[in-house]
Amino acid sequence: MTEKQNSPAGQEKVGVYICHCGSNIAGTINVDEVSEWIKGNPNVEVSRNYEFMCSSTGQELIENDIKEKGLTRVVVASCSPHMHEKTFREATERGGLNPFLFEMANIREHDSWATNNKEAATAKAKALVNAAVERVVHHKPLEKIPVDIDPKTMVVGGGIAGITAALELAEAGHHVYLVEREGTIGGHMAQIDKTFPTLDCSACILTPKMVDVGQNENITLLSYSEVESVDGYIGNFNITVRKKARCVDEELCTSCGICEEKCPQKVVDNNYGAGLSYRKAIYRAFPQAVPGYPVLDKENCTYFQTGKCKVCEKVCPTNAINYEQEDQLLNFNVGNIILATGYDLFDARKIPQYGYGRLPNVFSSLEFERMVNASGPTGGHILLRDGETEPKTIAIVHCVGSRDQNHNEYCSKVCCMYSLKFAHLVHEHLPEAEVYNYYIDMRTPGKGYEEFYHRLLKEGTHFIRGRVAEITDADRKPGEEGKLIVQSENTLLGVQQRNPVDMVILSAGIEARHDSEKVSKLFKMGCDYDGFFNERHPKLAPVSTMTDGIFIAGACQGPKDIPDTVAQGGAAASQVAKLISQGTVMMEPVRASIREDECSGCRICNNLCPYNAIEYDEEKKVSHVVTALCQGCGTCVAACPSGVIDGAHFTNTQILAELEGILWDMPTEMTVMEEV
Amino acid sequence: MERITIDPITRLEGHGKIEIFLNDEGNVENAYLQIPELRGFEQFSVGRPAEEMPRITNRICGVCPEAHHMAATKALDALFDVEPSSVVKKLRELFYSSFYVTDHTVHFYALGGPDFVLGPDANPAERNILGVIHKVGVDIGVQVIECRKRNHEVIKMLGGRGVHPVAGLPGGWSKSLSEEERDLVREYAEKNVDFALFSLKLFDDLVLGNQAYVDLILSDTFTHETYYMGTVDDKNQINFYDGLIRVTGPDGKELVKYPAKDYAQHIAERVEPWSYLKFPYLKDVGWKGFVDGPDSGVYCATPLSRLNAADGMATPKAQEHYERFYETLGSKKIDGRYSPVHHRLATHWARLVELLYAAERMLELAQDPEITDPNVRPVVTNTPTEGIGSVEAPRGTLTHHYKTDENGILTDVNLIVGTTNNYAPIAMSIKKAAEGLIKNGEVNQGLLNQVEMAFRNYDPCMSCATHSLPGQMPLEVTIKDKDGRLIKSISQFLG
Amino acid sequence: MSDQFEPVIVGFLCNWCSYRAADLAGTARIKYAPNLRILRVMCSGRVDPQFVLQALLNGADGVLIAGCHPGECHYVNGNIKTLRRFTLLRKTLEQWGIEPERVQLLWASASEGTVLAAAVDRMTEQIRDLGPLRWSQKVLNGNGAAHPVAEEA
Amino acid sequence: MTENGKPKLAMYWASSCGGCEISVLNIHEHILKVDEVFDIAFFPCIADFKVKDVESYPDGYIDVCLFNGAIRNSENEEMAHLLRKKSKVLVAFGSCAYEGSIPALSNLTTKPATLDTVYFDNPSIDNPDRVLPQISSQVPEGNLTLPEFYNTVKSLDQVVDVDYYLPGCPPEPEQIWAVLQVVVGALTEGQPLPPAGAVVGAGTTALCDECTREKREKTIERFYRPYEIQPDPDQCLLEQGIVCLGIATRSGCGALCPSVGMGCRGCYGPPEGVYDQGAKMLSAIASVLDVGDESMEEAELESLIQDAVATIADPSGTFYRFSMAHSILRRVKNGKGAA
Repeated sequence: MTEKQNSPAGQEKVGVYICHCGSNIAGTINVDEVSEWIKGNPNVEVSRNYEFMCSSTGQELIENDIKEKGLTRVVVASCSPHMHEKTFREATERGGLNPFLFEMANIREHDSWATNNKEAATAKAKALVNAAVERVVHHKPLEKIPVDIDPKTMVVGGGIAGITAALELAEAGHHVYLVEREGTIGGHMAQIDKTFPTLDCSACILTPKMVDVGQNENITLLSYSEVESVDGYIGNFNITVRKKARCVDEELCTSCGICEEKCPQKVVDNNYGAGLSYRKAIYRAFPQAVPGYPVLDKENCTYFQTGKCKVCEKVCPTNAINYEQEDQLLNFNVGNIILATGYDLFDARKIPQYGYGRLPNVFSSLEFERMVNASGPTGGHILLRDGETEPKTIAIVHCVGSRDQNHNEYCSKVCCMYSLKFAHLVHEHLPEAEVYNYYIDMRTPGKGYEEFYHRLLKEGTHFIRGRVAEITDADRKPGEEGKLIVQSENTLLGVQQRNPVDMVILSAGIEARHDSEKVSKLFKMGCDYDGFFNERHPKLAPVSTMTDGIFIAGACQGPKDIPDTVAQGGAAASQVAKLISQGTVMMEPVRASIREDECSGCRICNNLCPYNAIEYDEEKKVSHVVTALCQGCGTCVAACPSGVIDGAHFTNTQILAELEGILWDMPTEMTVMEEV
Repeated sequence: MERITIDPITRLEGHGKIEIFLNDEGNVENAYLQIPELRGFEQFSVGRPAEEMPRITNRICGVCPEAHHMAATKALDALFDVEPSSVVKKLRELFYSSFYVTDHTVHFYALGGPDFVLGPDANPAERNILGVIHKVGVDIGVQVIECRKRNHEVIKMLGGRGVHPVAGLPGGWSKSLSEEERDLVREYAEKNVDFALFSLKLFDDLVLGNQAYVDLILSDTFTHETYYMGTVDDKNQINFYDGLIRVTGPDGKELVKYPAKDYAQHIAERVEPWSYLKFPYLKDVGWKGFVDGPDSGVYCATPLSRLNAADGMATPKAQEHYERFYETLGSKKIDGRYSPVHHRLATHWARLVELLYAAERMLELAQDPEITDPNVRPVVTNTPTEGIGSVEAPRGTLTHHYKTDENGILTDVNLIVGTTNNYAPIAMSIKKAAEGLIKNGEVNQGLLNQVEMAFRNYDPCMSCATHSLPGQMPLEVTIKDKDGRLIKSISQFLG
Repeated sequence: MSDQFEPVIVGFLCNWCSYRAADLAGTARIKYAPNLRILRVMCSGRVDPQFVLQALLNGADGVLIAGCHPGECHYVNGNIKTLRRFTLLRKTLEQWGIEPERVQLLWASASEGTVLAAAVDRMTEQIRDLGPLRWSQKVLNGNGAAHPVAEEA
Repeated sequence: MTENGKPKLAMYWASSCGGCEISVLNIHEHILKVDEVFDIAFFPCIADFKVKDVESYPDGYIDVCLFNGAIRNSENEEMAHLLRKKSKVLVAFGSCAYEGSIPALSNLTTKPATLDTVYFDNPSIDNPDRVLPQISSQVPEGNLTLPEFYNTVKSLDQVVDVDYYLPGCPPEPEQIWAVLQVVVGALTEGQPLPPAGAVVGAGTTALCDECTREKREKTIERFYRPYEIQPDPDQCLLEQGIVCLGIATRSGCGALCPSVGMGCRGCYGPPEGVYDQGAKMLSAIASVLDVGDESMEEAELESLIQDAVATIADPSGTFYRFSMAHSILRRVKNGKGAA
């Protein structure tokens, strides 16, 4: 281990290519000096520097040198390997070398862009380039590992994103398991009345798609179900789903709805109904629910609570009610997974000074959505909490919980638009009413959005720029009695304002699902600080994740409006379709392997692997790695006390050689002096 | 002033060096025994977990690792304040007795034996174990090898390893004895007793039967009247594993008898700039330099010392030979105790008496019905603080002293090892032998034999003391004149 | 460069979080101490304690191990193993008198370029205050180096 | 080879305990065979030779030199150079010569600390004038000299080139005899020797290979000191929380210590694929420390792991019990190791 790692002079012929990246690198690093200096390394055959190595001419340099100068190894010093490692591996391969006989030195992101000190940057570049050369000498040719793709797919979440993704795949002829936590698919969109900016009826465009899902034979719809466990890897996931007992036999139920009608137990509908309406103990969230089978809510069912009733059983014409029904665990394989688990709405109670939950006539945006919905609790009439008075003045507060240091720093993206939609709906339902929109900035990016804003300006909505400080019922001036006073600054006028109104609507922001972290662990992928799932690349791979074979769509990735969500659902579906049509994927050969003849069978490594890729052979009394399961993290390699696990492309020798090379300027020879 | 360097192999050899200075008349002015090596166990053990000490300190000496292992284990008993169960004590003593048999055997046949078997004047090249075998016959040589073999088998069985045992635990022992194993050990113990008796017979025939040897033993050159130290049981009989430390004077009277934990009240160690080894002496008497007599705190801890410090042996056959030992060497009984024997060369005989005792004791324990009780590893929960443990190593009383923090991590370690006790007496014996022989600058071959014998009867384990091998030092004497020009060089193998 | 002591720090950064954090720091043109020299490992769990010791022997003044935050590991919990090992390694290095500032563990997610840059600046300053380590010269100074027998010996 | 055609054998101890010699004697009757096959050229423990003789030998005169003991002082080092020069094959015999062994625990402290403790601070010391042993000191009759005590213990291969390593503290007699037979075969019948630099007289895998205790997946919540627990007689000690270095130790002894219920302390050094035994041991057992998971708060996670790690007493002195001198960093930066 302490032996010099670099191989003897001339054992390999390494070509070194230093990229200027225009002035990005050359502006800070003396590329001539570095490429000249590295020629001193005994294994370096060619050393060049070029303006743009990633350009076709740059890549040709590599290909030609391999062919003409017989290079056996290639090093490119340029940007991050996350940017161009693939590019240069391919160039190396075109030149006739195994692509893994290539190594990259990151002298842009990690060096030229990180300092202004040219001298230090150049010295650091030397270390990084030398490290790459010392390392690449020890590289071994590797072959990518083919993995077959199971054409079946699981989509998690039956909102518009999941529905879209499921249908795209199903219509392409691929089987889909659609898993939905609630009794029906539809998600948030099903609760909405109209959609901005076109104001077409949400239900009218959503329900046909829901029906398609229910009818498509390529889709196995698992509603009222949750994913229990996920094992395996791209192409070969094994899934276990818990299908919760809804106490209704889906084989027998005809969705006639008599049970729901006759059920004596009313329950406040806090979910779909936003707490403004009632449902029964056995119910469907809404008439167009898919699937149509009701769900029996045991917590509120008289029979389950008192042991008496059984009305639904009596009235059911097909004896579909089954109180003994138990949760089922379903197990199946899929090749890919799309997560479309949606979002939670910000709970306005978290901002006490806005009075939601305390002041009756402060409404949440969801409550208002339900209220203006023709099929909603008030049949579409806008009324105060008393259920009869029509408000004359209405304040709509934007950015509730969004763009707020105390809550969510990010912009929820949709609130401005739906607040404008609310204003419009008020004008439509109550032409006499005055509407005040309190906004910080008006954010209307999107096709037809800004136009919609102008339309509202014409409709006479009052726009007040300023964050609302407080909403109170404590009147101080005449005219404030019995009103809600909206206290805010008008930043355009630079004055404090007290505005007495009858009704306040809080436009709550979008949050990640409360359990998104749990879900991200279940699927072995990351989520960010706010709980939204991490995409593989914010621009270039927005629906992929760090885990191959797992994709994300819709608001679970970040706040989105319906068009973006639908687009992502489609995008995720096409990513999966691509893999299915490929049939197999080639996986990075960065994998661990155990030299069984040297393994002592100590079993230290056995339960270190999160993918259970290490198995113990009771016969031979040694352990071995299941290559397809191994993801190549190298944790077991570092742990093995016998040093008999090799991590391909990250072997001890390679890393130690790199280490030796990166510290090339550190004196290691020991001074020969007698100690005293 | 002329100087004689008796240098093991040469100045480069690591493990003990004698410098003799002659005055202008060419007579001995002074002699120094230098110990040129130190390993620093007392410091690098600090910071280690106390329970590891039996497995660390046995590396002080590969010749008697069992002694260090045992002293350390007993120090742990005290440190954790746990009284070992009787089976644990018996198991440890069984193990320890077996070790004594092999250790004393090696010394008598390989180290001490040659002096008598082959005679002081025999050719140095012959004076080794192989020489002995040729003289007394291969079958005896094989017996010696067999004896080592069977006892090392017992050591490995009970201690886990043939050299550097591992089984010692505070209040316990990690290995119990099965019935099958016991049968084997009993058989071996019986063989040991026979072998010990045979060895004593051999000593009778070869030494006591030879008046020249007897005279040599009784000669003044090999006599020092010092204090003697040894561990005794409640009957003041010799015990190697446990008991009180008893010190008797040149006149045979008991000076003091104390438990090991009080060692620091009775023993102190001096430092000289010319040696890495320290010089222990009796505090109760005081340091008067390298001299003997009742006023000098110099004491001796050898087989001879143990016999002198005790009232007798705890086993019948050994007791017989104990009495014969004193009677033969002309010791008188004063109020029931034999007066001490001061003749250093008698140590070889005393060693054989101990060999017999060890063998008999081993047999007693092997026959003990309790010895196969499997419960030998108690769980210890006490918080450690300070502990002192001691045993009789073949080469002298061995004391380990530990202090720890509340987690049992060592903070202070003090070790007084067997041979160290005898550092001063050995130096004195060397000087006396030199004085007896070097007259007017005349040095002859005899000097080396004499010095060698004076030295070796202590069986000085420089492994213990300074970490080289026991007494097996090729000596070279170079005599130079004032200008350092070589006058004479004689050499031969010591041990 | 000025004459002040410039520490050399070796960084083992995980491919998915910390290496990307360093990429991001660069892309965002955050300027930080040029004293960190980065090696890429797929997961901080790949960092064998032998690498850390070898880096110190080879002359590094400090070693930085960086990985994803617990719970964000691309390999589920490789970084938990890293934390366990690091905790025990630090305890060992303490016994060896190696200041804790010299070997540090950092959690930096792909979005935390600023966190990484700040950590490098901080660590560079800490080690600059401690002074060079340069093990083989300053600590071993000849120990273990073969040299001829002194003639007079 | 010599006039009588017998190969020349030498055995020397530097800073050692003599256990290696005892282990050689423990080949018992075979020792006579050794005496028969070899000509002893230098063997302080059984024959009379002087360094003068060795110095007078032509270079490479000794066919095989078994060198045991660590390099603790200037004398040890000088002898190492002399014997290297005079020997065809130099074997680092035993743990001390191979990797420092117990004496190299001294590399966890410093020379001044050692001298203070040994000569000033012990409870039984009587040294009012604070006398320390001197490399050269004057006595009334003349001058006396001592070798220099080093600050750092070195392995043999850190001062001279070594041909073979024979591990163990001490090496097991069976292994010694096996190696001697190979050497004899090579010297007398020209059979091939192992490749230079090889570790001989031991296996290549880790000790678990030889250990008969039953092994399961390792998940350890805390560690126990050997006196804190009565281990199951058949199950892997490490799984029971008893620190056992077997997983990171070369096989060859037959797993003696675990067979009597004590954890291996690693005296056979690291297995073939490992350089730094302690670091590997550390990495392995920390990895299987079954505390904390990714769902926890970072602070909670760290404190849980801290507590579990705290149950491992003295990692340096335990994981590097025998290999400190041969570890990557070889010694501590200062005396803290002993504090």
